[in-house]
Amino acid sequence: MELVSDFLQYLPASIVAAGGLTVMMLDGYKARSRTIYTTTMMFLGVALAFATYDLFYAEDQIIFSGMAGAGGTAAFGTFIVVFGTFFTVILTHDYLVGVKHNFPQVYPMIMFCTFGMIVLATATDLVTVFVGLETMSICLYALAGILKDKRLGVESALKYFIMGAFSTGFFLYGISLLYGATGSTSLEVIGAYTDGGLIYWGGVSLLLVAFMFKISAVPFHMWTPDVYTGSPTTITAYMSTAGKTASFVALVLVLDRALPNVSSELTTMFSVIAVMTMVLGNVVAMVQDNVKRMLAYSSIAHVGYLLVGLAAGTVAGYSAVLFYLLAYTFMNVGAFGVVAYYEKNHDVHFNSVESYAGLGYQKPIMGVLLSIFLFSLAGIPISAGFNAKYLVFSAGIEAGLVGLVIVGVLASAASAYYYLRVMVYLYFREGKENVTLMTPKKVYSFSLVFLAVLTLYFGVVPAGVTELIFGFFSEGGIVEALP
Amino acid sequence: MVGLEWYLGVSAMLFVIGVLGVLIRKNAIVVFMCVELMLSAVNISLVAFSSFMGDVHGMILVFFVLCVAAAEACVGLAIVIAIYRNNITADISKINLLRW
Amino acid sequence: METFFFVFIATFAIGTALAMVFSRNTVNSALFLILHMLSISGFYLSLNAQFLAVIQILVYAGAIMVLFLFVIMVLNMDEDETIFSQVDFKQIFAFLLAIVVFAQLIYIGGEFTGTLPDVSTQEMMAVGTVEAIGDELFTTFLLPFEATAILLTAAVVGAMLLAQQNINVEDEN
Amino acid sequence: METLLNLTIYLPLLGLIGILAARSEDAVKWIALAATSVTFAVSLPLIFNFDVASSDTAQFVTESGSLVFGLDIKYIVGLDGLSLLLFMLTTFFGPIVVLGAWTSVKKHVAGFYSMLMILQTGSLGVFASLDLVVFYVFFELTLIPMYFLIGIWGGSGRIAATIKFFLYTLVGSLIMLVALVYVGYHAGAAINNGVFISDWRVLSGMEYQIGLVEQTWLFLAFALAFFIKVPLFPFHTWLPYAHTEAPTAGSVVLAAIMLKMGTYGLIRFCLPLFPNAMLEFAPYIAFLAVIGIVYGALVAMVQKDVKKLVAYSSVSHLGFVVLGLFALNVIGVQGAIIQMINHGLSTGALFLIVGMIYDRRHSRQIEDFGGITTIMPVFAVMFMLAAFSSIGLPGLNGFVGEFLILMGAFTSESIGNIWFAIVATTGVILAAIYMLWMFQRVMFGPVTKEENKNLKDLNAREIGLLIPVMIFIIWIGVRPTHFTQYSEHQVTVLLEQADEKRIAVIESAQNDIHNLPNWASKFYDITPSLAEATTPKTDQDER
Repeated sequence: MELVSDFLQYLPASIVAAGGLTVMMLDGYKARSRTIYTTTMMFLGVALAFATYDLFYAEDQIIFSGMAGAGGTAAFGTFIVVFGTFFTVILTHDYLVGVKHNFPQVYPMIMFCTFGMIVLATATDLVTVFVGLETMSICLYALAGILKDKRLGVESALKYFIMGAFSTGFFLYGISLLYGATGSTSLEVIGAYTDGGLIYWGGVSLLLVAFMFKISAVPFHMWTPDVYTGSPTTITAYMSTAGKTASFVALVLVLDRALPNVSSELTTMFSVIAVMTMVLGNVVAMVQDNVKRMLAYSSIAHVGYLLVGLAAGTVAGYSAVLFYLLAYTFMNVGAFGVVAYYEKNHDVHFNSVESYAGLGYQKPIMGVLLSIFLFSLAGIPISAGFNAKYLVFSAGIEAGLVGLVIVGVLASAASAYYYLRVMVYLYFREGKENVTLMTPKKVYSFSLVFLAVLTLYFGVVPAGVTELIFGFFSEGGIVEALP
Repeated sequence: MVGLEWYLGVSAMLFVIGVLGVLIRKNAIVVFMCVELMLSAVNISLVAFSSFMGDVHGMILVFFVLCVAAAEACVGLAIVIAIYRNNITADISKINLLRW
Repeated sequence: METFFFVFIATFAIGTALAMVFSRNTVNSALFLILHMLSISGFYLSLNAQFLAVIQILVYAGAIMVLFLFVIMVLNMDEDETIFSQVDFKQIFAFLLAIVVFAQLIYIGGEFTGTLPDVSTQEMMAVGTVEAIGDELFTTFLLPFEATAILLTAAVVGAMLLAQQNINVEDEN
Repeated sequence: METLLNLTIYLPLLGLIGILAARSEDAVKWIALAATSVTFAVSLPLIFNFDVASSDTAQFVTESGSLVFGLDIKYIVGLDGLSLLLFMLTTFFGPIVVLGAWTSVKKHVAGFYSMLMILQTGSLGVFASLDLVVFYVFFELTLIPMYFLIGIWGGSGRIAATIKFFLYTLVGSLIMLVALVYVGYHAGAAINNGVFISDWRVLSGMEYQIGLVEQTWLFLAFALAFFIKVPLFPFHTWLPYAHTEAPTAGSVVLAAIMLKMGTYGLIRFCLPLFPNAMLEFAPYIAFLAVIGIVYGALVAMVQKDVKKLVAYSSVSHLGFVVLGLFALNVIGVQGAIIQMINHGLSTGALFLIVGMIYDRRHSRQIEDFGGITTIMPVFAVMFMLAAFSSIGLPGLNGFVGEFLILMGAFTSESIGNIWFAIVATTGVILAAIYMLWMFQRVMFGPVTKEENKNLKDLNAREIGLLIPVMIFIIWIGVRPTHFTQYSEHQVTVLLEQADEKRIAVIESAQNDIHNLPNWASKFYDITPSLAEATTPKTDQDER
């Protein structure tokens, strides 16, 4: 009976997995691609509904005999992942049809990948973290290579695979050493271990290095720009939002549960990495002419901002990171969605910023949406991006990292330059050749509009969701101190 | 009686050989094999820990690592085949289309 | 006897690993890796992990390496490759990194202080059996186990996605 | 009344929805005009119901619950003596700007007016918000529409100009954000049980004081943002470009309203929060302001482009405002406040007038004109009034502001050197020279150019939009007390409070002098307090 209730707590993941298997079999029976897409959306819709329900009503508890959690951060991570997947699948379908690569296997892959992400985001045991991480990564390696008849596509898949597999080795070694030191793989037990010792520290550092690989923090970022540029645009959106969210939620959980005693000692390390990531990401993004590559470097820069929250190492910092992930999902899926739309109208490598000249006036709605998403990414109020940066930086200041925050703020100001550059081409320059954009599908533009509305909504009233997030970490603590 | 340190030492040595291989070899397939080497090196230390602590969890993790290794090999080899289809070599030092 | 066995296996494992990394022919590399995997299962046996020893031979040597060899043969990749033809920055870096990591790992391994619980040989024997592993695998580790099932399915679908040629792509609109 | 205030702020956004729904360009214009006019009409009861006697407390206040969980950030809007006039100026310029752009904007009309509407809401929000974070949000929000206004509808060098404008302002305000968050946490730890707080009414009160070291850095961070926005002398380089490249409506809003956000921020936030730093930095800043006054005037003199001339005259005039503010006495600050309004009216009018002639002639070069008076007499009268107001002719508004500021600067203790005021006075003379010289070259003399002979005089729309501005230019000049009365009480209270706070901070610093770094005790001239200085003495006496 316990098993049944465990599965009930784990419904979104189960539904996604079942959906993936169903879609896979539909493909086996040569179903039409339309049917496959519809079925995928149906399963994802149901999963999203349950994830939303869990987000608000599920209690924080441990299920599957300590292997996974439900409620709290787990529910939050699940929600972001399923939400991001839901919208990327809508965009992906349209995009892949546009570029004539709409393979039926893509949909089960995305579903399995989402399942892996959920497992990762809900894990409370290093074994689960490992399995979830690998499920996610292996699916992403394959998804990165969808454009397999393009040199760019397969090369990005190969690069991603080699880098990913390499970091998996370090990740495992870290787990192994931690296991040896503490005698368990459970995050709780590891968190209770206080003796230190070289094996323990070796394990912690290897584990964190592997995580830095997965979230693409400098100096472990070198795969990111290439992979993000070579992958299909909407899959890039998927990797950089849902994938990154899952890794980050897992990292926050590991820091919060497994390393509560040492997480404050990691502040210096995280600060250094954050500074490098923010500076390098932003500086290199400035010189990019390819919008997709620019967004890839900007996503590295955003990892830097997120690391400021981790460096703070406080409840406020971790909560800010979670809010940031939510906001980042809205705006980045949206931005990549519009980029994919522009790209789809031309050819697969239509991404240079010059080719955007004057596009803002054709299909003005898309131009406005891209502007909203880019302003939000740049952290201009009133957008979710601003609030996210505000929370992260204010957590940093509260933790006394004023210098780090000033670097972050300046980096963020620099980032405005390259986001604005896109808008300069969109609106301020005349297009050289006559480009006609086709009308986007209703569902495509509706989902983008919805994401933009959410971006603005969480820019204006973040109170509700911040309250929810703060509740995940603190029993008592800050909640009582509030007026 | 062979102590735990011996196993850990061998494991570390094998892991480093694997890392070295990944970094210096150019053929994609050999690089994959070196990754497999890294994984199996970790497996040794996991099993050693598990056995010396009398705790089964480490061995179960090894079981999962085996599965993951199999899955990685499956996808990795598919990627190599896709690369060959495009008439590109598997020499990863020549995969330089993407640069910053 | 036990020590002799260990030293033998260890030498064999390290030797084959080095041979794998440094052999110029891809096929030879793969064959050395198979030998290496066999020696690893020797370690498992000496650690009383019978189940894993068997799995190791079945999965690695039996399945994965055959796959590797198969692909190498199909793609006709068995040409020789020069490894040290030109010493570039990356290789020097690799060696330095490897030495650093190795020193670190040895240091960590050597420092292992006796936090181990007292485990009798009897108990050590009991850990690695099929019963013990199966028992835990299907109760405590149910979720990762199921996830692994999905993982393997996904890997197969992914391989299909990447390697299958001429998939029928329906044109919509 | 509270509802009315919120309505005023958000009515333009309602207009924005209407504009987006509108089908034809004419409809867009009329909706924009209606929205801004209604905004102005709705804002009128606010000034009539404003309680002058208690202008130091915010009126018509709306206060929400906490916006972000765990931080005491609230949506607080209200008007007090400092913000009332600027708020009214903003609503007043709404319909004028819309009318001014009526025929000159030809491409993407709906986009243009949408941007104006967002800009209007943003500016109103800046002046009405009483919470630091909400202020910051509105402050940044005004950047986006201005960015597009210059970038899309501007002149040939618009892209470089708009990016420069955006990045300059953004860098400044982001550094201010860090300081602002620091203040929030600092105040929270001091007076709000450790919970972040950013309510201006609490922070400006007596119970919250900031130590000298923190005050220095925080003041510099805040001031940098505001100085860039003003813009004060070394930070002014973005302004001429932005002004010259912006479309007429953009220049008007930029000059009349957005530049005031800088000076407004200085008086609203820097004065009550960092009184010590404000006092000690006053001479240096006055120095920069005076340089700005003279430099702006001299550069304006050699300009060949009328619009650039007006832009540089802005640098000069805003130097006066900053000088008045840092005089830190009632008369100077009052002068600065009224001069903000004056500069808005006169420079706004000048930009409108330059825009009108540009629409007809498609040139702004002084040498392209000459003898326009005979061809366009009504235009000449309007231009003359605006130019005289900008010069500061007695009887017009400019005189009142500049006179008060110079009075304040002469008697100021904070600036401490009468030479600043004397040099600043030359700014008035230089203003007369460059304005009148330009006026003479453009308006008088023979008509040399063929194209100028057929210019049409102002039409009813243009006269109609200039007349209200002219009325206020004369009204303020003749009866300045009608306007200065709104802020008088508050300025007095604010300065008194700042004095008290300053003394209290110095006292606590004296008692704690050992923890004060050397530079700080030197800069703020802190000597050990009497009690501490005398203790060793008495010891010696006893021996």
